[in-house]
Amino acid sequence: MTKRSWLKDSPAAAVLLPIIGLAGAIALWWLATIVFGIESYLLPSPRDVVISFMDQPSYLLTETGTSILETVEGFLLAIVVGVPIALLIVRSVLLERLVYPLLLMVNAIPKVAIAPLLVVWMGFGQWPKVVMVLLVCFFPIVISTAQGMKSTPIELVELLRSLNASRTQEFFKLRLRYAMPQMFTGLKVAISLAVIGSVIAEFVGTTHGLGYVIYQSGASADTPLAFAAITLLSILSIVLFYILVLLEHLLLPWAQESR
Amino acid sequence: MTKRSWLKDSPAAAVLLPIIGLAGAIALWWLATIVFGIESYLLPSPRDVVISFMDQPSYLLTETGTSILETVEGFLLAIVVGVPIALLIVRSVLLERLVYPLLLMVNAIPKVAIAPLLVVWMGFGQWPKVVMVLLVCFFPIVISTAQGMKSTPIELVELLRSLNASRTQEFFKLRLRYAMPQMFTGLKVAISLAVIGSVIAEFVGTTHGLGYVIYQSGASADTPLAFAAITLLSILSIVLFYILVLLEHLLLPWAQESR
Amino acid sequence: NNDDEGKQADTGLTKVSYLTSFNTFGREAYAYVALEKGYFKDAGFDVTINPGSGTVDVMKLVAGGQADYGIGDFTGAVITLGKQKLPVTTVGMIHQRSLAAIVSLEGYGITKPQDLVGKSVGDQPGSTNTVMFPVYAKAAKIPADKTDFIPSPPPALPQLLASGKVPAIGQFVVGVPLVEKADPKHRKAVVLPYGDVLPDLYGNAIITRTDLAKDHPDQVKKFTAALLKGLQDTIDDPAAAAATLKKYVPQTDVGVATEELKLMKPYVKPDGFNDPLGSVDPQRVQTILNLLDEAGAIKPAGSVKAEDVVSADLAPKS
Amino acid sequence: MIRLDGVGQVFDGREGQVTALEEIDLHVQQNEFVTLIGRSGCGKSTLLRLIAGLISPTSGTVRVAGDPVTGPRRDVSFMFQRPALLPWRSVLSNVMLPIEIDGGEGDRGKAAYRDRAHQLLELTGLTGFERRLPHELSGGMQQRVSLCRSLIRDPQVMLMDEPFSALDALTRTELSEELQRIKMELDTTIVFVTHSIEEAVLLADRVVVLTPRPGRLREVVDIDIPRPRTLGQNAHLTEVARISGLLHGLLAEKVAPVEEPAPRQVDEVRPR
Amino acid sequence: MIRLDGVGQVFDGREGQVTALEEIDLHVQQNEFVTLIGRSGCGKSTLLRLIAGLISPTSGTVRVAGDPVTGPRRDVSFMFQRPALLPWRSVLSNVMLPIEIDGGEGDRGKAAYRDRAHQLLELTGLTGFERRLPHELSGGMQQRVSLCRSLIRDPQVMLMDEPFSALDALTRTELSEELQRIKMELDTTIVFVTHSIEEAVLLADRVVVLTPRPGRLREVVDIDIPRPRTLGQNAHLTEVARISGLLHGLLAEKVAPVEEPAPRQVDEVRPR
Ligand SMILES: Nc1ncnc2c1ncn2[C@@H]1O[C@H](COP(=O)(O)OP(=O)(O)OP(=O)(O)O)[C@@H](O)[C@H]1O
Ligand SMILES: Nc1ncnc2c1ncn2[C@@H]1O[C@H](COP(=O)(O)OP(=O)(O)OP(=O)(O)O)[C@@H](O)[C@H]1O
Ligand SMILES: [Mg+2]
Ligand SMILES: [Mg+2]
Repeated sequence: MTKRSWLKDSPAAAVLLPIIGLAGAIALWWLATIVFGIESYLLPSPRDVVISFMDQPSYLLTETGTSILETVEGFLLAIVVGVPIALLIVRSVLLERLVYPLLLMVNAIPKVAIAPLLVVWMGFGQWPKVVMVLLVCFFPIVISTAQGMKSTPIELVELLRSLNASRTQEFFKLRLRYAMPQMFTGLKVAISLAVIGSVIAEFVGTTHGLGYVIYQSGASADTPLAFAAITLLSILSIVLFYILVLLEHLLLPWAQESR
Repeated sequence: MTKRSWLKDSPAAAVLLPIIGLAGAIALWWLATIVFGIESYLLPSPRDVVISFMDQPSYLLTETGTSILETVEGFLLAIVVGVPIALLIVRSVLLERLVYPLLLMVNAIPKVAIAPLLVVWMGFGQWPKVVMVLLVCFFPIVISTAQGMKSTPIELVELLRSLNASRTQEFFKLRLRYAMPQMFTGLKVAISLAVIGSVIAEFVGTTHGLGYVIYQSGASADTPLAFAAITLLSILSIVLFYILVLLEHLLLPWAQESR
Repeated sequence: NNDDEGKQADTGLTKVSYLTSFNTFGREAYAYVALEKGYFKDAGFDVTINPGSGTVDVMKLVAGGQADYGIGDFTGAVITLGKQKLPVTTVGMIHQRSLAAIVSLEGYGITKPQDLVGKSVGDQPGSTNTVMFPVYAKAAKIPADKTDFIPSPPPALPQLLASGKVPAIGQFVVGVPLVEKADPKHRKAVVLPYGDVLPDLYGNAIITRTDLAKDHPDQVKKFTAALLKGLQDTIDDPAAAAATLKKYVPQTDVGVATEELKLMKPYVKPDGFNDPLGSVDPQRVQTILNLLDEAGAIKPAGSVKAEDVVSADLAPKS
Repeated sequence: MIRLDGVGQVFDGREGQVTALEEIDLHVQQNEFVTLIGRSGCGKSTLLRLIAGLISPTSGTVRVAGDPVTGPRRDVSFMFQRPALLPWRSVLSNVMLPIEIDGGEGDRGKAAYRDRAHQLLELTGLTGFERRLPHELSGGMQQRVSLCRSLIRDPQVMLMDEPFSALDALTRTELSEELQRIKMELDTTIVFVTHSIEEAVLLADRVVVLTPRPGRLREVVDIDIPRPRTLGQNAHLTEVARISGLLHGLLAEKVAPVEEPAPRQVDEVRPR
Repeated sequence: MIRLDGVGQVFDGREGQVTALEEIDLHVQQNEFVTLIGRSGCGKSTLLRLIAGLISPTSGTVRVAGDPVTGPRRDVSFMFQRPALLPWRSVLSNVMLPIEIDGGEGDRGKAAYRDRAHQLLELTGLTGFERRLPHELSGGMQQRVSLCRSLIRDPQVMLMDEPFSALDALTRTELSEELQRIKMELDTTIVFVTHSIEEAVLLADRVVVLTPRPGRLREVVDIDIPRPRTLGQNAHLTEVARISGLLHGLLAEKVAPVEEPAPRQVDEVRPR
């Protein structure tokens, strides 16, 4: 009982246990490379990866910065684009019926396949990267926001109606706010996708960002460098995820209790 | 009122409207290629795409078959792997704390980057493709199943406990069943990802599947063929999605009403 | 969508964007050398270098106006133009001989073209090596359909070869150092260059838009000259060129890059080649077209004319 | 104050038409307290929604203060079974919601309403809780906030749809007493739906009994027990009990007890 | 049948310890009907859970049929406020759930229980609904299914935690009458928690009143109104009303009416 609740409640456990988990996984990985004598070009050991990182830390961090920028820009853009679409979907059955399969279809397109096309269309600047991130992550945002708005309890909707609230008020004072917890679920799914989107975009037509590093190092058979970049990406992704978790706690204190 | 409810309720509208939506989108696309005089190597018109498909329909359908097979195999495998992981997560806070960041991390890895590695590790057979599909789509399955099991109402859990049910009974007679609607939400997200996963995997080390067709046609400047394949993929993805919707309706009649 | 020729920066330099043929390997160093040494600036250009991702993509990007100049394999360009009339032309050669080759490692039992029969070769779909293989097979007198090409992404090729997943890969000659570096057992590479049996093939060419070539021939000539000057410096001092590249692309392995550039030299300026760097021989272009016609790589045969693919008058001449 | 003439309401359900109400004639005086009882599904909520202008009748007319009802009115407030508080708003800002929705009161007006809100919160014993979020309150306190909210616009008419049914017996009695006090102070007209016969009798000047399928007026019973009435140890108890018994009989009349209607499927809620 | 001696229960809440129950001594006879009333949060549910063996007391002992309680028992059944039906199971299979959980009855045993289930469904007027899913039933019918489920094992003791509080007045009365009939037929001992004083009086042989913070026994009141009792137009009404008034007074004693406890935060539910 006491042990259980320590694991459950102490903030130290909430931070320590995940770290222990990660450390354990890294140890296993290391062990595997040693026990099976795996060559580093097949699967570099954690040590190779760290060495590879220490070789040029500032370079790698700069490229991480580039990727972060694209990810965050595209992610914000996806919110800006996705929420109004969700609004439209919720507002009218007609629009939902018309638009939904289109959304599904766009979502179904393998984004890697169109990365080169985006460059052909939009050139070498930041745009194709940001747009790729947008494309990759706007779907879950739209769906979860729409779902959240639709699940607004009928009693609250009736309340606003009985107060003779306008449609706009209904949406902005009620539905959008109500949808926020579900929206955050969508955002948390979207953020990992956003990171991956930036990587895919950086495979093509740029010399910056972790995606480029991965592609380039793959091409020059530098697997440890590729893994260093992948590791940085994973860390980036996890950090962004937990930033969202934090934001959720701060912005939606009322939501945590009504789970 | 009558019009609204027709849009909402008639089964004809449920089928017709999405089709109208798609048709409208295709018309817009067509119009754009004509009005702006876009070259087909930049953006082929729907007509080019259809011609390209009619050129070799049986070949393209065969390749679609290959992709379907990989997608479905990987998807089923993801369920087989994901559900037990979700069980473990729900069963113990300790395990959840340990495992969750790992899952996040695996999810954060850009799968495109490791597609070549999978081939290097596992050769040219079906395996790397199936594993890729698995990797790409198991995360949403795990998360949604776990979330569903956790959201089992306390009163039902207490009921089973008051009947002195064993842990196993609690999981299989109650939680897993209760989680199924949420699990389906996860499956619906996962299926699009699974399709994309098979494409990514087919970029590497195979001469079959729609992914290969896209890669190959991209490399030989046959953009209409690439779009034909992408279109097939989108259709495939939508069809699989609606199969899941149908399954959900058939398997979970009780879930539809309690939305 | 091509108003770039008018784009004058404050400095009075013409803004120009340039695409490497594929990524930023050592073999692409010459553009960076020309940039670093100010050759472009002296010629009145402000050049941005972007990494390309293969001949076809480069052609599309140039045709679509996203880049003004790009590097792509000449043969690949010809075949692509046979399929799709993109508004691009070539205005000079980087490599006087083709770098395309099949590469294997010692111990895989491949030492001559005949050994390829019944083997599989890993290569990027649509690469020059894949596309030209029938032509090569014909010249080497082996059956073209007895060798399987397994599509693999370029980054994975060295690992696939090293791990023995495939006994051979399509690779440019200059890629050999990379292949050897990727092999943890440090085996020597076995190289079967296409140029051995097809001496007429060119390697990479400078690609630009047709209208740019037509409307601003002087500008094109000046750019080509500056780029080739960088190429000259590069083959004269590969180590320095590799170091320059490292400046722009930090994760360059200078050793490998130097090695690549040394290997590249005889292809840029073969023994007994005394014309200026980059020059084009219309005679050879016609030979190549004939070869491709015969091999069925251009359909219908004869549909591509020399003037469709080269603007010979813009290339450097002796 | 409220006048219904030959009001009927037919819904287009998924399985054909449902006649929810038929031929309802009802006249509620200014400052009268009318309670509405009837089996589940007999149309009580529908009746309130008609008066509130949330739906319009398929036949007959509904008037409030002499004017035909065409939509929600500022001087009619609605209170629901569940508190229906916006979970992200503090108590005070939940109470102020109707004012915010009205908008254009100007700053002076808003300040005046804020004072009124504090006054109402004090009246209902919520002083000190203004900044709390709803989930930090008990059910009874939440329902009090909801009551304050429905009073903030000084409504002429209050429509209450089972407002206390989710509360425990004691809290319920307390709030009932409070409601009677407020009503006397503010001179409002109240139509109150309840499941509890006892509550109906305790509160009402008149009790209206509806019968189901289709919903019709079965009986209107005048209650002339003197106010204030309570359930404590006093004389009203037996009076209330007697009338309750009577109403009980009325309700239980010719009712097939086995099959009750399944809960109405709430349509996916969508904006108009 | 049930015997509590000096039972106390202290919870480790997030903000320190909460004493839910203190020094409870209670003896319930075989075939006795005891109802439990008290303010929200006074420990009624906790007391039932202790008897059910869902939690064990921090002090004192709980005995059922003479044996100290260590966990849930086959002969003790628990019925909750909400029907708690598994939504994917038909009515019949919901009723059979306890038997299924027990497992090892062998096929013959199961068939016997199936007959028993049909019998119970008939008793509660649910014949013909065996194959329906819960969402196809009304709230009252669902609660009847839940009642059948809690009777399927022929329990010696039935613990009921506000089983009828979500139902409307009439359905509630009907089920109350049914429960009395079943109890007389089956000879079970019942401990019944309710929010409604009236219901407590109507059903009980003895009413137990708990006071909150910490939960203690305030009073045990014997009800000697003859059975069967109903709320219809008959003589029990005034009797029930009198006792109700008394209990009302007991409950309202020294209660600060303003702050009630916020609803208990239900922990994320996890398996043991
Ligand atoms: N929007 C609607 N569409 C179709 N039928 C409706 C609608 N609203 C109500 N009904 C039907 O009208 C009848 C009366 O419903 P109403 O909600 O007014 O009953 P009620 O007396 O308030 O019931 P309860 O006591 O359960 O709240 C019911 O049969 C219900 O199914
Ligand atoms: N698991 C628990 N952890 C901490 N505190 C608890 C727990 N269970 C109950 N409590 C506390 O014990 C007290 C009694 O709770 P209990 O649920 O028994 O009250 P109750 O009389 O059933 O209330 P209600 O009428 O609202 O159902 C409350 O203060 C509650 O907050
Ligand atoms: Mg109602
Ligand atoms: Mg309780």
